[in-house]
Order: sequence, then C-alpha cells, then structure tokens
Amino acid sequence: MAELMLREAILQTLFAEMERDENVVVLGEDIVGGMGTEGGPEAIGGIWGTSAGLYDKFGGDRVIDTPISESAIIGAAGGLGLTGKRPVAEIMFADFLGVCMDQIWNQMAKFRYMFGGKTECPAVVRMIYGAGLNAAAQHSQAPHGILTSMPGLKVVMPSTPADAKGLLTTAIRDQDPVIFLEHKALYAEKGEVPEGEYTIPFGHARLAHAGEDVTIVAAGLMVKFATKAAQGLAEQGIGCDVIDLRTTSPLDEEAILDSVENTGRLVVVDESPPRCGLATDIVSLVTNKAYASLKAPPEMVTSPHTPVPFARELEKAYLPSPGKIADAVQRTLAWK
Amino acid sequence: MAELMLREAILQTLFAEMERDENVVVLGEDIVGGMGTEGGPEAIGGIWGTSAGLYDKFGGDRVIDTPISESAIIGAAGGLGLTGKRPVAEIMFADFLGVCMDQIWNQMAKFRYMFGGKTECPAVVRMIYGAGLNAAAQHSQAPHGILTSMPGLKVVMPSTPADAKGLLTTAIRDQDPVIFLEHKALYAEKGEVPEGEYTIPFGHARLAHAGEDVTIVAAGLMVKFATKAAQGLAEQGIGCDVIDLRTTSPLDEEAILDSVENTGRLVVVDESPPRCGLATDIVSLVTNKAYASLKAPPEMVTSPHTPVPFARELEKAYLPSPGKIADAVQRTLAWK
Amino acid sequence: MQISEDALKKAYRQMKTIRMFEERLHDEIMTGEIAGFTHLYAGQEAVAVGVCEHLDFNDTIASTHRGHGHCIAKGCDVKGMMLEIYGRADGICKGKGGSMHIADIEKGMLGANGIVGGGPPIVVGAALAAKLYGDGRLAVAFSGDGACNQGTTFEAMNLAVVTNAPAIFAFENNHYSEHTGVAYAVGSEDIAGRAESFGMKAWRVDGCDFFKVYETMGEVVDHVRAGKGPAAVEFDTERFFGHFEGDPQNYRGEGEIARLRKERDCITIFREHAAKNKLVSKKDLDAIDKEVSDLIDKSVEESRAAAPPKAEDVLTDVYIDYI
Amino acid sequence: MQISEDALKKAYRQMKTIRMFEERLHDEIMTGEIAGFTHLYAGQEAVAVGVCEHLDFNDTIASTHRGHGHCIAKGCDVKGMMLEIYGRADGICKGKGGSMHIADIEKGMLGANGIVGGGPPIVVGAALAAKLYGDGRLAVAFSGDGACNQGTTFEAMNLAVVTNAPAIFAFENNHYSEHTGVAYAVGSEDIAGRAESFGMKAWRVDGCDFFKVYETMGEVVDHVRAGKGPAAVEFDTERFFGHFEGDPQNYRGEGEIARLRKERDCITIFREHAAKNKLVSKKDLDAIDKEVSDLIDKSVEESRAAAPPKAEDVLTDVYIDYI
Ligand SMILES: Cc1ncc(C[n+]2csc(CCOP(=O)(O)OP(=O)(O)O)c2C)c(N)n1
Ligand SMILES: Cc1ncc(C[n+]2csc(CCOP(=O)(O)OP(=O)(O)O)c2C)c(N)n1
Ligand SMILES: [Mg+2]
Ligand SMILES: [Mg+2]
Repeated sequence: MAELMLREAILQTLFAEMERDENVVVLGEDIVGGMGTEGGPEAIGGIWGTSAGLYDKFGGDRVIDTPISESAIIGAAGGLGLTGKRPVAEIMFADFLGVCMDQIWNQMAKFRYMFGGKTECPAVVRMIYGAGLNAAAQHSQAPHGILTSMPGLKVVMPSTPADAKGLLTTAIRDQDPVIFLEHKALYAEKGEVPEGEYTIPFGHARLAHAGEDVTIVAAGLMVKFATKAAQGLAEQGIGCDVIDLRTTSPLDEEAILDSVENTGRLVVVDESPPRCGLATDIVSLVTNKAYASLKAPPEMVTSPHTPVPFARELEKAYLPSPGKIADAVQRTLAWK
Repeated sequence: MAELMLREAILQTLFAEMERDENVVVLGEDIVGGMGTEGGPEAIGGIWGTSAGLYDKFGGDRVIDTPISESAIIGAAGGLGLTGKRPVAEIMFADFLGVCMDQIWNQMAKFRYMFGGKTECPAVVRMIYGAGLNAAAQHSQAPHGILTSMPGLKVVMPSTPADAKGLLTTAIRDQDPVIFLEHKALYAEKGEVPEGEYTIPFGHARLAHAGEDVTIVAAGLMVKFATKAAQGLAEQGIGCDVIDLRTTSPLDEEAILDSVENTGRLVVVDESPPRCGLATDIVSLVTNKAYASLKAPPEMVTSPHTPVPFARELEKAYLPSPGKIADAVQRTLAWK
Repeated sequence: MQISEDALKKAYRQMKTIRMFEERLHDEIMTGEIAGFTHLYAGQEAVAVGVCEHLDFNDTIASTHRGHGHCIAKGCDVKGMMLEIYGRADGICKGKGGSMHIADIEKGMLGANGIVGGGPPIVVGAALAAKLYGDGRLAVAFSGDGACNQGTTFEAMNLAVVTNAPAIFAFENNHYSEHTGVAYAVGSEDIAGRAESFGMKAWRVDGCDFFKVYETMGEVVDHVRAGKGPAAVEFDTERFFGHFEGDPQNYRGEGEIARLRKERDCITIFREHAAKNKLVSKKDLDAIDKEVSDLIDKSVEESRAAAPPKAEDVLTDVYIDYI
Repeated sequence: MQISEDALKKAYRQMKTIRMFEERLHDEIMTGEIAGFTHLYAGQEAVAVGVCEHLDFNDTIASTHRGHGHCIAKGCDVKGMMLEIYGRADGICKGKGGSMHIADIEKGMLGANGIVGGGPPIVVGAALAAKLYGDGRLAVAFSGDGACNQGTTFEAMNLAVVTNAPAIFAFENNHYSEHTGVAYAVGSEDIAGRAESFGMKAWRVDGCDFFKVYETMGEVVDHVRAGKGPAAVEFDTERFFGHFEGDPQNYRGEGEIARLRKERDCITIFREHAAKNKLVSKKDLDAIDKEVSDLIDKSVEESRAAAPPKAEDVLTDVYIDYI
C-alpha cells in the first residue's frame, strides 16, 4: 500500500492501464499541455495533474491533445470505442456536458440498443465535477443525476484514492460506456491505495461508516461530509451507516435497502439541486422497496434549487455540509 | 369556445401574442419552410403545423428560419431575451437538447443568478417531445426530468389544447426562461379552447379526474393515459384523483399533497426512464411532506431504463399505458 | 482511371439495389405497414457507391438519417435492412433501431444517425483508431448540406486536421435540408471552401455521375491513405423523393422532380456512359436489374411475413452487463 | 482616420485602467484573499478598447472567461467589478458571479462567460434584436483563438450570415488556448479565413496597436451598421500573464514574456505613437496614470473592507417570480 492523493491514483491507473493494454487511448484538452508551443509537449501535462507523463511514455497517437471541441472529443471517443479501442476522454469540467451531451446521451449510450445489441463501445468519459473551489455557476456543477438518468451509461463517483484506482481500472476494462466523475475538491485527498492489480466491481457500495440508527447514503465528495457527520454523531451515541454508492448506475439497491431495513431511517446527501436528482432517486427507491421498514420520512440534504454561487460565504451556504447532514439525522430521529 | 387541435391552439397563440406584442420573435429550423427554394417562404410552414402563416403575417425579421444549428438557435434566443425581445425558439425534437444544452443550462437559465439578479431573459423554448410515433431512440425522448432539475428554468407540459393556449400565453409573457414541451402524440388531440385572452398561471395543477381512493400524478401525454385509467377504474368503483401538473417547475406541491392527504395512496406516471426523473421527484416530495398520510408505498409507472425502441410492439411495451397505470393503482390498493 | 468490367457491374448492382430498395419502400410506406420516419436516398446512389467502392471492410463510414444508401453501399445485408425497417425481430438491429439507426460494425458501417451532425465526430474517432492500426485504413463521414451547419461537423473537421487523422468528410449537397434551400441555409454556399478553411484539401465533383465520383474518390482516398491528412469532398447531387415520406414538397420548383429524373438520374447517366464507352453491355445491366428486383421483392415479402419482436425484448441490449 | 485628443485620452484611460486593474489583481491574488479562477486580460487592452470606443450603450458585447478588459472597455463600473471579484455583497453581481460572470446589461455588456464559445450565439440574438430596433446598433462577440474551435462559434457565424445580422466576431488571437499553441489547435491557423469561408467579410489587424485597431474597427463598424452583414476581425495580440492565475507558464519560450512586455506592449506603443505624432502630451498621460492608479487603489481598499453576501442570499435571484 502506498499513500497517494486521489489525482495521483488516477494518473497511476491511466499509466498502468495504458501499459497493460495498447488499445487504451486517452484524449482531451490540454492533457498533454504545451502542444504547439516553444515549451513543447508535456510543458504542463494537464491542468489537473492526472495526465502528466503519459505523452512522453505512450506518444501522441495514444495521448491525444485536442482543441476546445468537447463534442468532437466525445464523438471521437465513441468512434474509437466502436472500432476496437478503449478511449478515456477527459472533460475538463463536468459543466461542459452542455456542449457535448448529444455524443454522450444520443450516441455512445444508445449505440448498443439502437444497433440491436451487436455493438460494444467501451469508452470512458472522465469528468471533473463539483463545487468547493469558488469556481462559480459554470465550473462547479455535479451533473451525475442527469447522467444517471440516461439508460446505456454507467456512472461512477469515487470518494477515496483507493476507490479511484479500483473503479477507474474497472471502468477502463468495462465493455459499456462509463462516465467517471472526479470531484475537484477530492483531488488532493490522500489515502492508502493498493498496489498492483486492483479492481472494484460496479454496483457494489462501500460501507464508509457503520451504525444502527440511521442510514446515510452519499457519493463522491458527499461521502466525506457524511462520514464526518457520522463520526460527530457517534460521539453523541448516534450510530449511522454511511453508504458510499461508488456507482450510481448500476445502483447497489441491496446495500441501501439492507441498511434501511436495519435502521428504519434514511438521510440522502446530494451535492446537486433537489429536483429530479440522485437524492429523490434514492428516496423513492427506499419508499418503494423498504416502505415497511421506515420509521420516519426520508430526509434529503441537497444543495438548493439555485445555480452555484461564487462568493465563499454563498458557496458554503449552497453546499451540503457535515453540520447540515447531522441536523437531518437528528430530524429523522426526532420524528413523531 | 372553439374546438381545436393542440397544434392549432399553439399556432393561434403564437399569432395572437405576436400581434399583441411586437417584441415577440419566433425562430427555429424550417418554421417558415421553403426559404431559399423555388417554392419560397411558407411553401411548407413548419413540419408540425405550428408556425404556418407567421412569416407571411409578421415578416422575416420576426419569424426567423434558421440553419440546423440548435446551439445558435438557443443562444440567439438568449441574446434576444437579454436585449428586450421575447423570443420563442422551436427545437424540432426535444432530443436535440443534446446539441444545445449548454445554451439552456449554463446560459439562459443562469443569467439572472450569475449576474446578481439584474437581468431578465424572457425566452421561451418550445420543444416537441415524446414517444408513440415509432420515431426511435433519438426522436422520441421526454427530457422534462433533466430540464426540471435545472434551477432557473420553468418547465411546462400542457396536456390539452386549452392548456396549450393558456400556458403558452403565460410562457410568452413570463419574464423568466421557460421550456415549453409539446407532445407530438398530442398534436392532433382536440378540445374546446377559450377564445380571446386566456392565461393559466404556472404552478397550478389541474384536476383532470376526481376520486377518493388513489392520487395519480402525471403530465403531458401521461395525463391522457392516467385519465383513461381512472375512467376505467371508476367503472369498477375505484376513485382516482388525476393531477395534471401542467408545470413541473414550478411544481404545485399543494395540489399533490392535498390529494394524497385525502387518498393516502400515490401513483406517479412518467414517460421517462425511472432513474432520477420526475417520478422519483414526486414520490420523494410526497414521502417527505405527506408521510403520515400514506397508506401504501407510492408506485411509479415509468418507461424502463432503456432507450426508446423503434418497432411498434417494442414501443408499446416501453411506454406507460392506461393498463399499466390501472395495475399500479390496484397494487397500491392491495398493499398489505 | 481504370475500372474493371466486374467492378463496374458490382457498382451498378449496388446503385440499382439502393434505387429499387428506396422506390419500393416509397410504395410500401403508402400501405401504412411501415412505422416511423423514413428518409429515402434515391437520386444520390452514385455518391454512396462511388465512395464505398474504394473502401474495404476495415474502412469505416458513418451515415445520416438518410442512411439506406450508405448501408447498402458498405455491404449491409439488404434483407436484414428491410426487416429492420419493417420493425421485425430478425431485422439487422432486431427492430430496435429502424430506418434511422441501421448499423453493422463488422461491415465497417458505424450507423445511420438521427442527429444531424452526429456522425462526423464519431468518424474522427474511427480515423484516430485507423491511424493506430497503421495499415492505411480510413474513415468516411457522410453529411448533407444541412449538416454542414451543425457545430459538431466543424469541430470534427478541425480535430481531424489537428490530429492528421485519415478521415474523409463527404458532403452530399442535394440542395435541400428538409424544406430549406442550400442557398438560404449555408452562408457561403461553398461547402468545400469551408472545409478548406479548416486546413484540409477539398474536392468538388458532380455526384450524379458515378464515373466522376469514382475517379475523384480515387484521388481523395490515395491522399488520405498516404497519411497526407483528412480531406473533404462536396458532391453536387439530387434527392428524388421528399425529405421524409409524407413530405408534400411544395418547395420544389415546377416540374423539378421530372427534370431531375430525366437529366440527373445517376442510373441513366451510368448506363449511357457505359453504353457509349462500351464498358458493360445493356444485357448484363438488364440482368442485374432483374436480380436486384427479385432480391427486393423477396426482402419485402419476407419482411411482411416476419415475426415482430417480443415485448420483453424492450429490456435487452442496453448494456453488455449491468450489476 | 480622425480621432480627437479627448477621445484619445479616454481610450488611453480605458487601456490603462484595464492594465492596472489586472496588474493589481495579479498581486492581490497572491495574498489568497481572492477566491476562484481569475484570467487576466493584460496585454490585450488595445483590442477591447479599440473595439468598444466605436460602440455606444445601445450596442452590445459578449465576452469570455477573460472578461475584465471587455467589461471595463464597455463601461462597467470598475469598483463594482473589483468588489465582485472579491466576492462582496455590493459587487456588480452581488458576489454571485465572480470574475467569470461579470455583466451589466444596461451598459450593453451581456456577460463574461465561463463556457468557451458561449458568447457568439448570444451575440447573434442581440444582433437580431438590433436589426429589429432598426437604429443601426450592432453586437460584438469577443472570442479567443481557442474558442474558434468550438462548434457554437461556427454555428453563430453561419446564422449571422444567413440572417444578415449586424454582428461582429472579434477574435483575439493571443496564440494560446490555455497551454496549447494556436499552431497546434487551429487547423488552418487562419481564423479570419475561416470566417470568410462562412460568407462574411473579415479583417486582420495588429491587436497591440490601438491606432490600427481603432482604424480597422472604424471600417468594420461602418460595414456592419450599413447593413452589409456580419463581419469578423482577427487581432494579433499577446497575453502577458498565465492562462489563469497560478499557471506556471513553462510552455512559453525563454524570455518570451520579457520580450512581449518590451516589444508588444500596447500601452507603450500607444505612448510612443502619441508622442511621435504629438497627439497627447506625456504630462496628460501621466496624469491619467495617476488618476487610474488612485481608482484602482481605492477599489481594492474598499473591496477588502466590504461586507460579504449573507448566506441566505444564496436563494435569491434565481427567478423573477416562481409560483
Ligand atoms: C440536430 C438535429 N437537428 C435537426 C434535425 C431534423 N432534421 C433531420 S434531417 C434534417 C435536414 C438535413 O439536411 P441535410 O443535412 O442536407 O441532409 P439531407 O436530408 O438533405 O440528406 C433536419 C433538419 C435532426 N435530425 N437533428
Ligand atoms: C466549453 C469549454 N471548454 C473548455 C473550457 C476550459 N477553458 C477555459 S479558457 C480555455 C482556453 C481558451 O482559449 P482562447 O479561446 O484562446 O482564449 P484565451 O484564454 O486565450 O483568452 C479553456 C480550454 C471552457 N471554459 N469551456
Ligand atoms: Mg441536403
Ligand atoms: Mg487564446
């Protein structure tokens, strides 16, 4: 085991998978950094530090720096995937989904179905998402709800460096299109990462914290906040299961339902606004399938129905937090 | 009152509002039909029959036929809205959201917030949506869930010709960006439409059918199916409220909660796939806010987690239907 | 340009198959048995065939909403296509895709596409893969004059130039996007010129003359296979039917279709050229007509009789594996 | 080209205000007090000012992520901008937008934009509105060399040509998109040529010389106001700082920034030209420097001391009315 930052775990995984399988190809804006400049390729190596060195090692045919053309990037990933390659495309900010959604939603996600099951498109789209860096309304969003709603996609949201490695490896080796969401506020998060081969199957949640009283469901950065809340509550004698979904599609229904059957109380934490999102998805899953176990109405802790604001004070008010999560846990315990 | 098809109600409303307010401008692909051809402008007048005659009456500066460039269409609507006009843009198939989402999601929906509340962008985006015409995976989708999730937008889904008129009039006069979703399988639907001035406020649901036993919530085409189911069930002595949401954002929470407080049972019908959509949204609203009234777990009748298939038999299996809705009502009544 | 008699016969058979497929569909759609939106390719056959006769199965193409011609030209099974358009279980996409989504990856046919401008970015990906395979293969994006206004098409052209990808952008200018004339919708009216402005070599050719198309494409394909970068071709071509079946076509000029059928029919032009230059005998061509006609008859017959998909099949083929 | 001494002083003041605003931000960001991503415009001032000095408040502009210069040139309140960048309640967007979303519709400034290529389609809408107002007003989209690879930009150019909209596409080619050189990312390396291929008139001009920018823009604006259709201008310009604050800039050539500061500084070039042609006295320009410096000092001071927004304000300004 080595202690790595999440961004390092991503970079190492890309290295390892590219080394292992020559069909793996990465592409994205400024992932090489310095193309067409005096400093030359690798002068920068990606603004997130998740691709530095790949070009030097694997060359420009497999490490493709692209112009600012997200539709072309994702479309190219689709075409690479259809013709025997394993593309890993990077979308620098998940907010840019707006300029490339067709190639995700109507193309790669649907190839297999539209073409009668005769096609495989093993493409991975890495998207850097989330609030917390005061990047404002167009550089801070968490569109996992939108992506999870799309049949044909798998959607992954790692919350630790180890999971980043295990899940990204699985994503690259998976035969279906996978959206891999990396939270920018988790990039510097450190953790032990298993060395060598390490895969984590999709659709298997992780129990990030264990307790008997309330089930908290979260993904990505929200797992960190939920765990913090659970730790604080534990000191007050309140036990929480924190279920880290790892993948929102497929969804580990069993893990959620098992926990709720035990606790009878549910708090869902989601970084997105409240309407038609992952929070409502989990709440309705539980009320449909574990209705009889519920002792209180499920609680949702989400961001408000607003864009992401810029100023520190506003963004703090916008995001779920350990405090807000703990409050929701208390509310559900206090019910009736 | 005149009996009109829904598409006629749309066309008449556009006529009336353009006549009433010279700032109303319409734009979209082939909405004039025949530009640059020997047949000339208005040779076709829009493939949906919702714009025929507008060009002849109001001229090319206010009735703007566009190339196949959805991002530019929506962006132009945003720019028109920011500079004092009331654009009504048409997106021929809602599925093309994929190629213009940025201008909806990151631009017009967010202008007001990002710019500190100092901006108005009274743009309407009409989108023709929905399955039922065997138009397959890329011409049949119902992306209202995705749009409803976006703060800054209002989302309208008329289910009758009268509502189409009343809601479109409101949409055009509204100061915020509005997404107006017209179901292609409702275009030929006939109904009485009030003459003259007629507006319906947003956020006020319509009771399409009344009953005491179960609350059915639906929007757009699904209202028709739900009402049909409710009529059949009424003959069996089962009474259903059918709540036609009319607008999914804002949402008439009160109408839903009042009904569920009375019936204690909820069936949500939604044409979209089941994950992170309008169905989960309504279910979680009700379980959060009317938990104590519930006598059974809420039921969702949605399309499956698949793209929309082509063949008649498959599309039929895909879509919710009166039969499937009635079954869900029976399930919720049979619970425990 | 050299082209063998056999190759000519094959090309003619392909063109004729497309033509008869489409003419027949036009009739069959009237019966109401065929569901959905169908866009017929008749009139443009010389383009699809003139391009694809230069390709082999390793080369890939991506098509448009008007995809039947490209599919047939790239070797998709004609009966499987007809079954698909009829929405049958044995259709090439099991009835899930229909006219607008026919694909056959094994044949290098990456899909018709219901999204205008959907194909070009995909083709850049296929071309980048082709570059990695390193065996000279290439990828072709078919687009209409209307599609050349969609941002995705431009992004794809630029990305192809930047990455020196072996991609060909084949623009079929049939003068209409739906009911709108190219004179209105394409700012410059010069599609090849746009492509050139992205830094690639571009050709212009009469798309109703197979021989010209084939000759030009020889140069284009040589250029691209040689690694000299992507290329574009603008074909001047004609659409014989409406935009989709049901289109009243009042935007057409008086007698326009009759004139096109008379003066701009690629099948007639082929036959005349072949006769004049004694390349293939009329008898041989007539025999091909008969063969093709039988094939289409049989395809329609079988499609009519074939079983529809089962309702439960709606759930399959979304993922390879899920959970 | 005639330009009065007063007009020149105003232009100089605008350029200098931008420069000092940016230089000062560069220092202030080091303190850690300013949050988020900030992209500085220093080096490109002659473009923003040379364009906007031809515009009045009815004309509109849309800007980019690198928006401070355009905002100041179009007349946005400098102190309000500084407050915004500091995330203060009294900022021009109440602290909700920050550096990347400054807008002031009343001044005709339709917004900076965090989405590359976000602005051009919006500008076409503003231009279509301008056409309806019928008083000769126009709309300008500022874009970078990188933005000219985004599909939305192309769609906007074509739509503007098709609708004969009074729009100007101002491409600031500063040779970099983030850390990538224009030689790599723009297939043709000829941005004006691309615009021409869409059927509009295009100009190329040195963007570091205010006098040349101003003169060229005179022609461009005349063309567009006269209803002769949209136009494009490619400005050869330079970015003095990194892509964003924090950029290590190892992609720059050895001594590149020093050279640019020496040879390509639009402020120096302005002063030299003004001196040589005796247009404005050094004394007057020095006085402006002083004024501007005071304004910036005061803006920073006040911004530092100003109150942040209240937490509950996160909920306001989403809609004008909701339910
Ligand atoms: C993104 C998108 N916008 C609009 C449409 C609707 N549409 C289908 S075909 C078509 C016209 C296409 O014209 P062209 O590219 O010239 O192809 P042609 O029909 O002439 O073969 C349009 C507007 C679509 N399918 N996709
Ligand atoms: C759609 C989109 N893609 C990528 C980015 C990230 N990004 C921000 S600025 C930039 C470079 C823009 O280059 P250019 O247009 O030349 O403008 P400059 O920074 O030189 O002013 C990139 C890639 C973005 N903001 N939006
Ligand atoms: Mg066409
Ligand atoms: Mg630049």
